[in-house]
Amino acid sequence: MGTELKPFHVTDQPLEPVLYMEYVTHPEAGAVTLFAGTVREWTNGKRTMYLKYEAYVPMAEKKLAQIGDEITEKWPGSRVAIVHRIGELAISDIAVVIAVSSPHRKAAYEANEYAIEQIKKVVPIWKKEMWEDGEEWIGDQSYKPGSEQA
Amino acid sequence: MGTELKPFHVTDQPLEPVLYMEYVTHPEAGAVTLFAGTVREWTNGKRTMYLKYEAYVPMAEKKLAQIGDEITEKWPGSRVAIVHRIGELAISDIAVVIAVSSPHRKAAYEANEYAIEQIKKVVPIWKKEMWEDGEEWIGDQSYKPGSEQA
Amino acid sequence: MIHLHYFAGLKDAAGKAEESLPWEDGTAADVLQWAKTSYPAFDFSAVQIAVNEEYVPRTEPVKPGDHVAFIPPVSGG
Amino acid sequence: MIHLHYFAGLKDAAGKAEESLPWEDGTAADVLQWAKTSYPAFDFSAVQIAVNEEYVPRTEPVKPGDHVAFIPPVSGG
Repeated sequence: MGTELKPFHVTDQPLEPVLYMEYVTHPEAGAVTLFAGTVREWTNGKRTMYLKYEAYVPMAEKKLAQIGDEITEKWPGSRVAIVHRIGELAISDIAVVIAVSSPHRKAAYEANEYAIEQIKKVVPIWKKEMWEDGEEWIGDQSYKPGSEQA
Repeated sequence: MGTELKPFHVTDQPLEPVLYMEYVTHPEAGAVTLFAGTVREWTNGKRTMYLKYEAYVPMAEKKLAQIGDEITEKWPGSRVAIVHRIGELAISDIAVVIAVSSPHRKAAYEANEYAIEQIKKVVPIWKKEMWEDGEEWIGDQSYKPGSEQA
Repeated sequence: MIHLHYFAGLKDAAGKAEESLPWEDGTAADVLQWAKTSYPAFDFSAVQIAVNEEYVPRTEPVKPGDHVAFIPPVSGG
Repeated sequence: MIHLHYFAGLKDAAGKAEESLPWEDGTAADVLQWAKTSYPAFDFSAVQIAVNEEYVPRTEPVKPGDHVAFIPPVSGG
Protein backbone atom coordinates (compact mmCIF):
# COMPACT_ATOMS: atom_id res chain seq x y z
CA MET A 1 0.00 0.00 0.00
CA GLY A 2 2.05 2.89 1.27
CA THR A 3 -0.82 5.35 1.19
CA GLU A 4 -2.94 5.60 4.28
CA LEU A 5 -6.59 4.73 3.89
CA LYS A 6 -9.09 7.56 4.31
CA PRO A 7 -12.13 6.10 6.11
CA PHE A 8 -14.51 8.79 4.81
CA HIS A 9 -13.59 9.37 1.25
CA VAL A 10 -14.99 10.52 -2.08
CA THR A 11 -12.78 9.38 -4.93
CA ASP A 12 -12.76 8.92 -8.69
CA GLN A 13 -10.81 5.68 -8.34
CA PRO A 14 -12.29 2.14 -8.34
CA LEU A 15 -13.21 1.00 -4.85
CA GLU A 16 -11.57 -1.99 -3.21
CA PRO A 17 -14.01 -3.29 -0.57
CA VAL A 18 -11.50 -5.54 1.14
CA LEU A 19 -9.37 -2.58 2.22
CA TYR A 20 -12.32 -1.13 4.13
CA MET A 21 -13.21 -4.46 5.70
CA GLU A 22 -9.66 -4.77 6.93
CA TYR A 23 -9.69 -1.19 8.16
CA VAL A 24 -12.68 -1.77 10.45
CA THR A 25 -11.64 -5.23 11.65
CA HIS A 26 -10.02 -5.32 15.09
CA PRO A 27 -9.76 -7.73 18.07
CA GLU A 28 -12.95 -6.47 19.74
CA ALA A 29 -15.02 -6.96 16.58
CA GLY A 30 -17.06 -10.12 16.16
CA ALA A 31 -18.99 -9.00 13.10
CA VAL A 32 -18.17 -7.01 10.01
CA THR A 33 -20.84 -5.96 7.55
CA LEU A 34 -20.06 -4.53 4.19
CA PHE A 35 -22.45 -2.91 1.77
CA ALA A 36 -21.54 -2.32 -1.85
CA GLY A 37 -23.88 -0.33 -4.04
CA THR A 38 -23.36 -1.54 -7.59
CA VAL A 39 -24.51 -0.12 -10.91
CA ARG A 40 -27.58 -2.02 -12.06
CA GLU A 41 -28.28 -2.41 -15.76
CA TRP A 42 -32.09 -2.44 -15.72
CA THR A 43 -34.37 -0.18 -13.67
CA ASN A 44 -38.11 -0.18 -14.27
CA GLY A 45 -37.62 -1.66 -17.72
CA LYS A 46 -35.11 1.00 -18.73
CA ARG A 47 -31.58 0.04 -19.63
CA THR A 48 -28.76 2.00 -18.06
CA MET A 49 -25.63 2.29 -20.22
CA TYR A 50 -23.52 3.84 -17.48
CA LEU A 51 -23.77 6.27 -14.59
CA LYS A 52 -22.10 9.51 -13.74
CA TYR A 53 -21.69 10.58 -10.14
CA GLU A 54 -20.86 14.09 -9.05
CA ALA A 55 -20.20 15.34 -5.53
CA TYR A 56 -19.56 18.47 -3.55
CA VAL A 57 -16.46 16.68 -2.38
CA PRO A 58 -15.36 18.53 0.78
CA MET A 59 -18.91 18.69 2.14
CA ALA A 60 -19.64 15.09 1.15
CA GLU A 61 -16.58 13.83 3.02
CA LYS A 62 -17.56 15.91 6.03
CA LYS A 63 -21.06 14.42 5.95
CA LEU A 64 -19.73 10.88 5.61
CA ALA A 65 -17.55 11.47 8.66
CA GLN A 66 -20.57 12.84 10.55
CA ILE A 67 -22.51 9.68 9.73
CA GLY A 68 -19.55 7.71 11.04
CA ASP A 69 -19.62 9.72 14.28
CA GLU A 70 -23.35 9.16 14.66
CA ILE A 71 -22.83 5.43 14.25
CA THR A 72 -20.07 5.10 16.81
CA GLU A 73 -22.29 7.05 19.21
CA LYS A 74 -25.45 5.04 18.54
CA TRP A 75 -23.67 1.67 18.41
CA PRO A 76 -20.77 1.81 20.87
CA GLY A 77 -17.77 -0.29 19.94
CA SER A 78 -18.43 -0.08 16.22
CA ARG A 79 -15.89 1.11 13.68
CA VAL A 80 -16.89 2.57 10.32
CA ALA A 81 -15.54 3.43 6.88
CA ILE A 82 -17.61 4.89 4.06
CA VAL A 83 -16.29 5.65 0.61
CA HIS A 84 -18.12 6.85 -2.48
CA ARG A 85 -16.85 6.80 -6.01
CA ILE A 86 -17.59 9.62 -8.46
CA GLY A 87 -17.13 10.05 -12.19
CA GLU A 88 -18.26 7.56 -14.82
CA LEU A 89 -19.23 4.09 -13.60
CA ALA A 90 -19.98 1.06 -15.76
CA ILE A 91 -22.53 -1.67 -15.04
CA SER A 92 -21.55 -3.68 -11.93
CA ASP A 93 -19.00 -1.07 -10.81
CA ILE A 94 -19.15 -0.30 -7.11
CA ALA A 95 -20.43 3.21 -6.34
CA VAL A 96 -20.36 3.09 -2.57
CA VAL A 97 -18.79 0.90 0.09
CA ILE A 98 -19.86 0.93 3.71
CA ALA A 99 -17.89 -1.19 6.17
CA VAL A 100 -18.96 -1.48 9.79
CA SER A 101 -17.52 -3.65 12.51
CA SER A 102 -19.08 -4.24 15.87
CA PRO A 103 -18.70 -6.64 18.80
CA HIS A 104 -22.05 -8.26 17.87
CA ARG A 105 -23.77 -8.77 14.56
CA LYS A 106 -27.09 -7.01 15.14
CA ALA A 107 -25.37 -3.66 15.53
CA ALA A 108 -23.19 -4.27 12.48
CA TYR A 109 -26.25 -4.81 10.27
CA GLU A 110 -28.27 -1.96 11.75
CA ALA A 111 -25.45 0.55 11.64
CA ASN A 112 -24.60 -0.36 8.08
CA GLU A 113 -28.17 0.12 6.91
CA TYR A 114 -28.39 3.37 8.85
CA ALA A 115 -25.34 4.61 6.93
CA ILE A 116 -26.81 3.99 3.49
CA GLU A 117 -30.12 5.57 4.50
CA GLN A 118 -28.31 8.68 5.71
CA ILE A 119 -26.12 8.84 2.61
CA LYS A 120 -29.24 8.89 0.48
CA LYS A 121 -30.64 11.76 2.54
CA VAL A 122 -27.84 14.14 3.42
CA VAL A 123 -24.63 13.53 1.50
CA PRO A 124 -24.21 15.93 -1.45
CA ILE A 125 -23.65 13.38 -4.20
CA TRP A 126 -25.69 13.15 -7.38
CA LYS A 127 -26.24 10.41 -9.88
CA LYS A 128 -26.91 10.89 -13.58
CA GLU A 129 -28.38 7.91 -15.41
CA MET A 130 -27.23 7.49 -18.99
CA TRP A 131 -29.76 5.55 -21.04
CA GLU A 132 -29.77 4.51 -24.65
CA ASP A 133 -32.12 7.38 -25.44
CA GLY A 134 -31.17 10.11 -23.02
CA GLU A 135 -29.88 11.00 -19.60
CA GLU A 136 -31.21 12.38 -16.37
CA TRP A 137 -30.05 13.55 -12.98
CA ILE A 138 -31.69 11.33 -10.40
CA GLY A 139 -33.39 12.78 -7.37
CA ASP A 140 -36.24 15.12 -7.78
CA GLN A 141 -34.45 17.60 -9.95
CA SER A 142 -36.52 19.87 -12.02
CA TYR A 143 -34.11 20.95 -14.71
CA LYS A 144 -34.19 18.58 -17.63
CA PRO A 145 -32.40 19.69 -20.79
CA GLY A 146 -35.03 18.01 -22.95
CA SER A 147 -37.87 19.90 -21.32
CA GLU A 148 -36.12 23.23 -21.08
CA GLN A 149 -38.04 26.24 -22.22
CA ALA A 150 -36.11 28.93 -24.06
CA MET B 1 -7.90 -18.63 -9.61
CA GLY B 2 -8.08 -21.73 -11.73
CA THR B 3 -10.31 -23.49 -9.25
CA GLU B 4 -14.02 -22.84 -9.44
CA LEU B 5 -15.56 -21.18 -6.44
CA LYS B 6 -17.97 -23.27 -4.39
CA PRO B 7 -20.77 -20.96 -3.26
CA PHE B 8 -21.72 -23.15 -0.27
CA HIS B 9 -18.53 -24.34 1.22
CA VAL B 10 -16.95 -25.52 4.47
CA THR B 11 -13.20 -25.26 4.31
CA ASP B 12 -10.12 -25.24 6.51
CA GLN B 13 -8.53 -22.53 4.37
CA PRO B 14 -8.57 -18.77 5.14
CA LEU B 15 -11.60 -17.05 3.63
CA GLU B 16 -11.28 -14.34 1.00
CA PRO B 17 -14.43 -12.23 1.18
CA VAL B 18 -13.85 -10.43 -2.09
CA LEU B 19 -14.16 -13.66 -4.09
CA TYR B 20 -17.68 -14.16 -2.75
CA MET B 21 -18.66 -10.56 -3.37
CA GLU B 22 -17.53 -10.93 -6.95
CA TYR B 23 -19.34 -14.24 -7.26
CA VAL B 24 -22.73 -12.72 -6.34
CA THR B 25 -22.28 -9.48 -8.29
CA HIS B 26 -24.07 -9.36 -11.64
CA PRO B 27 -25.70 -6.75 -13.92
CA GLU B 28 -29.13 -7.04 -12.27
CA ALA B 29 -27.70 -6.46 -8.80
CA GLY B 30 -27.82 -3.00 -7.29
CA ALA B 31 -26.76 -3.99 -3.81
CA VAL B 32 -24.30 -6.46 -2.36
CA THR B 33 -24.11 -7.15 1.36
CA LEU B 34 -21.35 -9.08 2.94
CA PHE B 35 -21.17 -10.39 6.47
CA ALA B 36 -17.94 -11.57 8.00
CA GLY B 37 -18.00 -13.20 11.40
CA THR B 38 -14.63 -12.57 13.00
CA VAL B 39 -12.99 -14.06 16.06
CA ARG B 40 -13.39 -11.66 18.98
CA GLU B 41 -10.77 -11.53 21.70
CA TRP B 42 -12.96 -10.63 24.68
CA THR B 43 -16.40 -12.04 25.52
CA ASN B 44 -18.04 -11.21 28.84
CA GLY B 45 -14.69 -10.32 30.35
CA LYS B 46 -13.08 -13.59 29.30
CA ARG B 47 -10.15 -13.58 26.94
CA THR B 48 -10.23 -15.95 23.99
CA MET B 49 -6.82 -17.19 22.85
CA TYR B 50 -8.13 -18.86 19.71
CA LEU B 51 -11.12 -20.84 18.46
CA LYS B 52 -11.57 -24.25 17.01
CA TYR B 53 -14.43 -24.98 14.64
CA GLU B 54 -15.61 -28.43 13.73
CA ALA B 55 -18.32 -29.38 11.22
CA TYR B 56 -20.24 -32.32 9.88
CA VAL B 57 -18.97 -31.17 6.53
CA PRO B 58 -21.27 -32.84 3.97
CA MET B 59 -24.40 -32.04 5.97
CA ALA B 60 -23.19 -28.49 6.73
CA GLU B 61 -22.64 -27.75 3.03
CA LYS B 62 -26.06 -29.19 2.23
CA LYS B 63 -27.66 -26.97 4.88
CA LEU B 64 -25.81 -23.89 3.61
CA ALA B 65 -27.11 -24.61 0.11
CA GLN B 66 -30.64 -25.03 1.51
CA ILE B 67 -30.37 -21.63 3.18
CA GLY B 68 -29.28 -20.26 -0.19
CA ASP B 69 -32.32 -21.80 -1.85
CA GLU B 70 -34.63 -20.37 0.81
CA ILE B 71 -33.15 -16.93 0.21
CA THR B 72 -33.54 -16.94 -3.55
CA GLU B 73 -37.13 -18.05 -3.04
CA LYS B 74 -37.95 -15.45 -0.36
CA TRP B 75 -36.07 -12.62 -2.08
CA PRO B 76 -36.36 -13.14 -5.84
CA GLY B 77 -33.46 -11.90 -7.90
CA SER B 78 -30.93 -12.38 -5.11
CA ARG B 79 -27.76 -14.40 -5.43
CA VAL B 80 -26.00 -15.97 -2.43
CA ALA B 81 -22.72 -17.49 -1.32
CA ILE B 82 -22.01 -18.77 2.17
CA VAL B 83 -18.71 -20.20 3.30
CA HIS B 84 -17.59 -21.30 6.75
CA ARG B 85 -14.07 -21.96 7.88
CA ILE B 86 -13.20 -24.80 10.27
CA GLY B 87 -10.09 -25.73 12.20
CA GLU B 88 -8.08 -23.37 14.39
CA LEU B 89 -8.79 -19.66 14.02
CA ALA B 90 -6.84 -16.81 15.56
CA ILE B 91 -8.24 -13.50 16.84
CA SER B 92 -9.69 -11.43 13.94
CA ASP B 93 -9.70 -14.39 11.57
CA ILE B 94 -12.89 -14.69 9.54
CA ALA B 95 -15.01 -17.70 10.48
CA VAL B 96 -17.93 -17.16 8.13
CA VAL B 97 -18.62 -15.10 5.02
CA ILE B 98 -22.11 -14.47 3.70
CA ALA B 99 -22.44 -12.58 0.42
CA VAL B 100 -25.84 -11.63 -0.97
CA SER B 101 -26.68 -9.55 -4.00
CA SER B 102 -30.08 -8.24 -4.85
CA PRO B 103 -31.62 -5.67 -7.20
CA HIS B 104 -32.43 -3.45 -4.19
CA ARG B 105 -30.68 -2.95 -0.89
CA LYS B 106 -33.44 -3.81 1.57
CA ALA B 107 -33.53 -7.41 0.38
CA ALA B 108 -29.75 -7.67 0.43
CA TYR B 109 -29.62 -6.69 4.10
CA GLU B 110 -32.59 -8.82 5.14
CA ALA B 111 -31.47 -11.91 3.27
CA ASN B 112 -27.97 -11.64 4.64
CA GLU B 113 -29.19 -11.40 8.22
CA TYR B 114 -31.58 -14.28 7.59
CA ALA B 115 -28.62 -16.39 6.49
CA ILE B 116 -26.60 -15.85 9.66
CA GLU B 117 -29.64 -16.50 11.85
CA GLN B 118 -30.26 -19.80 10.05
CA ILE B 119 -26.62 -20.79 10.22
CA LYS B 120 -26.72 -20.38 13.97
CA LYS B 121 -29.81 -22.58 14.16
CA VAL B 122 -29.45 -25.43 11.69
CA VAL B 123 -25.96 -25.80 10.26
CA PRO B 124 -23.95 -28.55 12.01
CA ILE B 125 -20.88 -26.53 12.92
CA TRP B 126 -19.47 -26.21 16.44
CA LYS B 127 -17.18 -23.73 18.06
CA LYS B 128 -14.77 -24.45 20.87
CA GLU B 129 -13.45 -21.45 22.78
CA MET B 130 -9.88 -21.71 23.97
CA TRP B 131 -9.27 -19.47 26.96
CA GLU B 132 -6.16 -18.90 29.04
CA ASP B 133 -7.52 -21.22 31.72
CA GLY B 134 -9.55 -23.79 29.84
CA GLU B 135 -11.70 -24.57 26.85
CA GLU B 136 -15.34 -25.23 26.12
CA TRP B 137 -17.62 -26.24 23.30
CA ILE B 138 -20.08 -23.41 22.78
CA GLY B 139 -23.77 -24.07 22.44
CA ASP B 140 -25.62 -25.72 25.27
CA GLN B 141 -23.44 -28.76 25.43
CA SER B 142 -23.50 -30.71 28.58
CA TYR B 143 -20.27 -32.64 28.42
CA LYS B 144 -17.43 -30.71 30.00
CA PRO B 145 -14.19 -32.56 30.59
CA GLY B 146 -13.61 -30.59 33.77
CA SER B 147 -16.92 -31.65 35.25
CA GLU B 148 -16.85 -35.24 34.11
CA GLN B 149 -17.72 -37.83 36.68
CA ALA B 150 -15.85 -41.10 36.65
CA MET C 1 -17.77 38.69 -2.40
CA ILE C 2 -19.28 35.27 -1.79
CA HIS C 3 -18.56 32.02 -3.63
CA LEU C 4 -21.46 30.11 -5.15
CA HIS C 5 -21.38 26.37 -5.96
CA TYR C 6 -23.74 24.61 -8.39
CA PHE C 7 -24.24 20.89 -8.88
CA ALA C 8 -26.07 18.36 -11.00
CA GLY C 9 -29.12 19.81 -12.75
CA LEU C 10 -28.42 23.30 -11.45
CA LYS C 11 -24.88 23.17 -12.79
CA ASP C 12 -26.33 22.27 -16.19
CA ALA C 13 -28.87 25.09 -15.95
CA ALA C 14 -26.28 27.65 -14.86
CA GLY C 15 -23.73 26.42 -17.38
CA LYS C 16 -21.03 26.59 -14.71
CA ALA C 17 -19.96 24.90 -11.48
CA GLU C 18 -19.16 28.03 -9.51
CA GLU C 19 -19.03 31.76 -9.59
CA SER C 20 -18.40 34.68 -7.25
CA LEU C 21 -20.87 37.39 -6.37
CA PRO C 22 -20.26 40.82 -4.87
CA TRP C 23 -21.77 40.70 -1.39
CA GLU C 24 -21.97 42.85 1.71
CA ASP C 25 -24.74 41.53 3.85
CA GLY C 26 -27.82 39.30 3.74
CA THR C 27 -29.24 35.86 4.40
CA ALA C 28 -29.29 32.50 2.62
CA ALA C 29 -32.76 33.47 1.40
CA ASP C 30 -31.33 36.53 -0.33
CA VAL C 31 -28.69 34.45 -2.12
CA LEU C 32 -31.38 32.00 -3.16
CA GLN C 33 -33.50 34.83 -4.52
CA TRP C 34 -30.57 36.04 -6.59
CA ALA C 35 -30.04 32.54 -8.01
CA LYS C 36 -33.72 32.10 -8.84
CA THR C 37 -33.69 35.35 -10.76
CA SER C 38 -30.42 34.49 -12.52
CA TYR C 39 -31.35 30.91 -13.47
CA PRO C 40 -35.10 30.87 -14.04
CA ALA C 41 -34.96 27.59 -16.00
CA PHE C 42 -34.22 25.69 -12.78
CA ASP C 43 -36.85 24.93 -10.20
CA PHE C 44 -35.30 25.66 -6.82
CA SER C 45 -38.25 24.45 -4.77
CA ALA C 46 -36.52 21.32 -3.48
CA VAL C 47 -33.06 22.86 -3.15
CA GLN C 48 -31.28 23.07 0.19
CA ILE C 49 -28.62 25.61 0.97
CA ALA C 50 -25.25 24.92 2.53
CA VAL C 51 -23.02 27.66 3.85
CA ASN C 52 -19.40 26.67 4.33
CA GLU C 53 -20.32 23.00 3.86
CA GLU C 54 -23.14 22.84 6.38
CA TYR C 55 -26.86 22.85 5.68
CA VAL C 56 -28.46 26.06 6.95
CA PRO C 57 -31.96 27.47 7.27
CA ARG C 58 -33.00 30.22 4.88
CA THR C 59 -32.59 32.74 7.68
CA GLU C 60 -28.85 32.06 8.06
CA PRO C 61 -26.70 35.19 7.66
CA VAL C 62 -24.24 35.06 4.77
CA LYS C 63 -21.02 37.02 5.12
CA PRO C 64 -18.41 38.03 2.58
CA GLY C 65 -15.98 35.17 1.98
CA ASP C 66 -18.62 32.50 2.63
CA HIS C 67 -19.12 29.54 0.32
CA VAL C 68 -22.78 29.06 -0.54
CA ALA C 69 -23.81 25.81 -2.22
CA PHE C 70 -27.20 24.98 -3.69
CA ILE C 71 -27.91 21.33 -2.98
CA PRO C 72 -30.54 19.74 -5.25
CA PRO C 73 -32.08 16.51 -3.89
CA VAL C 74 -29.15 14.15 -3.45
CA SER C 75 -28.98 10.76 -5.14
CA GLY C 76 -25.76 9.14 -3.96
CA GLY C 77 -25.45 5.58 -2.79
CA MET D 1 -24.70 -52.17 10.22
CA ILE D 2 -25.27 -48.43 10.64
CA HIS D 3 -22.68 -45.64 10.79
CA LEU D 4 -22.69 -43.31 13.78
CA HIS D 5 -21.15 -39.81 13.76
CA TYR D 6 -20.17 -37.85 16.87
CA PHE D 7 -19.23 -34.19 17.12
CA ALA D 8 -18.03 -31.56 19.54
CA GLY D 9 -18.71 -32.44 23.17
CA LEU D 10 -20.12 -35.84 22.25
CA LYS D 11 -17.02 -36.69 20.25
CA ASP D 12 -14.96 -35.85 23.34
CA ALA D 13 -17.23 -37.97 25.54
CA ALA D 14 -17.21 -40.92 23.14
CA GLY D 15 -13.50 -40.60 22.51
CA LYS D 16 -14.09 -41.10 18.80
CA ALA D 17 -15.63 -39.36 15.79
CA GLU D 18 -17.46 -42.34 14.36
CA GLU D 19 -18.17 -45.98 14.74
CA SER D 20 -20.33 -48.70 13.20
CA LEU D 21 -23.06 -50.64 14.92
CA PRO D 22 -24.68 -53.94 13.95
CA TRP D 23 -28.27 -53.08 13.02
CA GLU D 24 -31.30 -54.79 11.59
CA ASP D 25 -34.27 -52.60 12.30
CA GLY D 26 -35.41 -49.74 14.53
CA THR D 27 -35.96 -45.99 14.84
CA ALA D 28 -33.82 -42.96 15.56
CA ALA D 29 -35.05 -43.21 19.13
CA ASP D 30 -33.57 -46.69 19.42
CA VAL D 31 -30.18 -45.49 18.18
CA LEU D 32 -30.33 -42.62 20.62
CA GLN D 33 -31.10 -45.02 23.46
CA TRP D 34 -28.09 -47.12 22.52
CA ALA D 35 -25.86 -44.02 22.56
CA LYS D 36 -27.21 -42.81 25.89
CA THR D 37 -26.41 -46.17 27.41
CA SER D 38 -22.97 -46.30 25.81
CA TYR D 39 -21.92 -42.75 26.69
CA PRO D 40 -23.60 -41.92 29.99
CA ALA D 41 -21.22 -38.99 30.68
CA PHE D 42 -22.90 -36.97 27.92
CA ASP D 43 -26.28 -35.32 28.37
CA PHE D 44 -28.24 -36.02 25.18
CA SER D 45 -31.27 -33.92 26.12
CA ALA D 46 -30.57 -31.15 23.58
CA VAL D 47 -29.22 -33.40 20.84
CA GLN D 48 -30.89 -33.63 17.44
CA ILE D 49 -30.58 -36.62 15.20
CA ALA D 50 -29.73 -36.55 11.51
CA VAL D 51 -30.15 -39.58 9.28
CA ASN D 52 -28.22 -39.40 6.02
CA GLU D 53 -27.55 -35.68 6.58
CA GLU D 54 -31.12 -34.58 7.27
CA TYR D 55 -32.69 -33.82 10.62
CA VAL D 56 -35.31 -36.40 11.51
CA PRO D 57 -37.86 -36.93 14.26
CA ARG D 58 -37.20 -39.62 16.85
CA THR D 59 -39.77 -41.84 15.14
CA GLU D 60 -37.78 -42.01 11.89
CA PRO D 61 -36.94 -45.57 10.80
CA VAL D 62 -33.24 -46.33 10.59
CA LYS D 63 -32.14 -48.95 8.06
CA PRO D 64 -28.86 -50.82 7.67
CA GLY D 65 -26.36 -48.66 5.78
CA ASP D 66 -27.76 -45.39 7.14
CA HIS D 67 -25.55 -42.68 8.55
CA VAL D 68 -26.84 -41.48 11.89
CA ALA D 69 -25.36 -38.30 13.33
CA PHE D 70 -25.95 -36.88 16.80
CA ILE D 71 -26.07 -33.10 16.51
CA PRO D 72 -25.42 -31.21 19.74
CA PRO D 73 -26.62 -27.59 19.76
CA VAL D 74 -24.75 -25.92 16.90
CA SER D 75 -22.58 -22.86 17.38
CA GLY D 76 -21.29 -21.92 13.95
CA GLY D 77 -21.22 -18.39 12.57
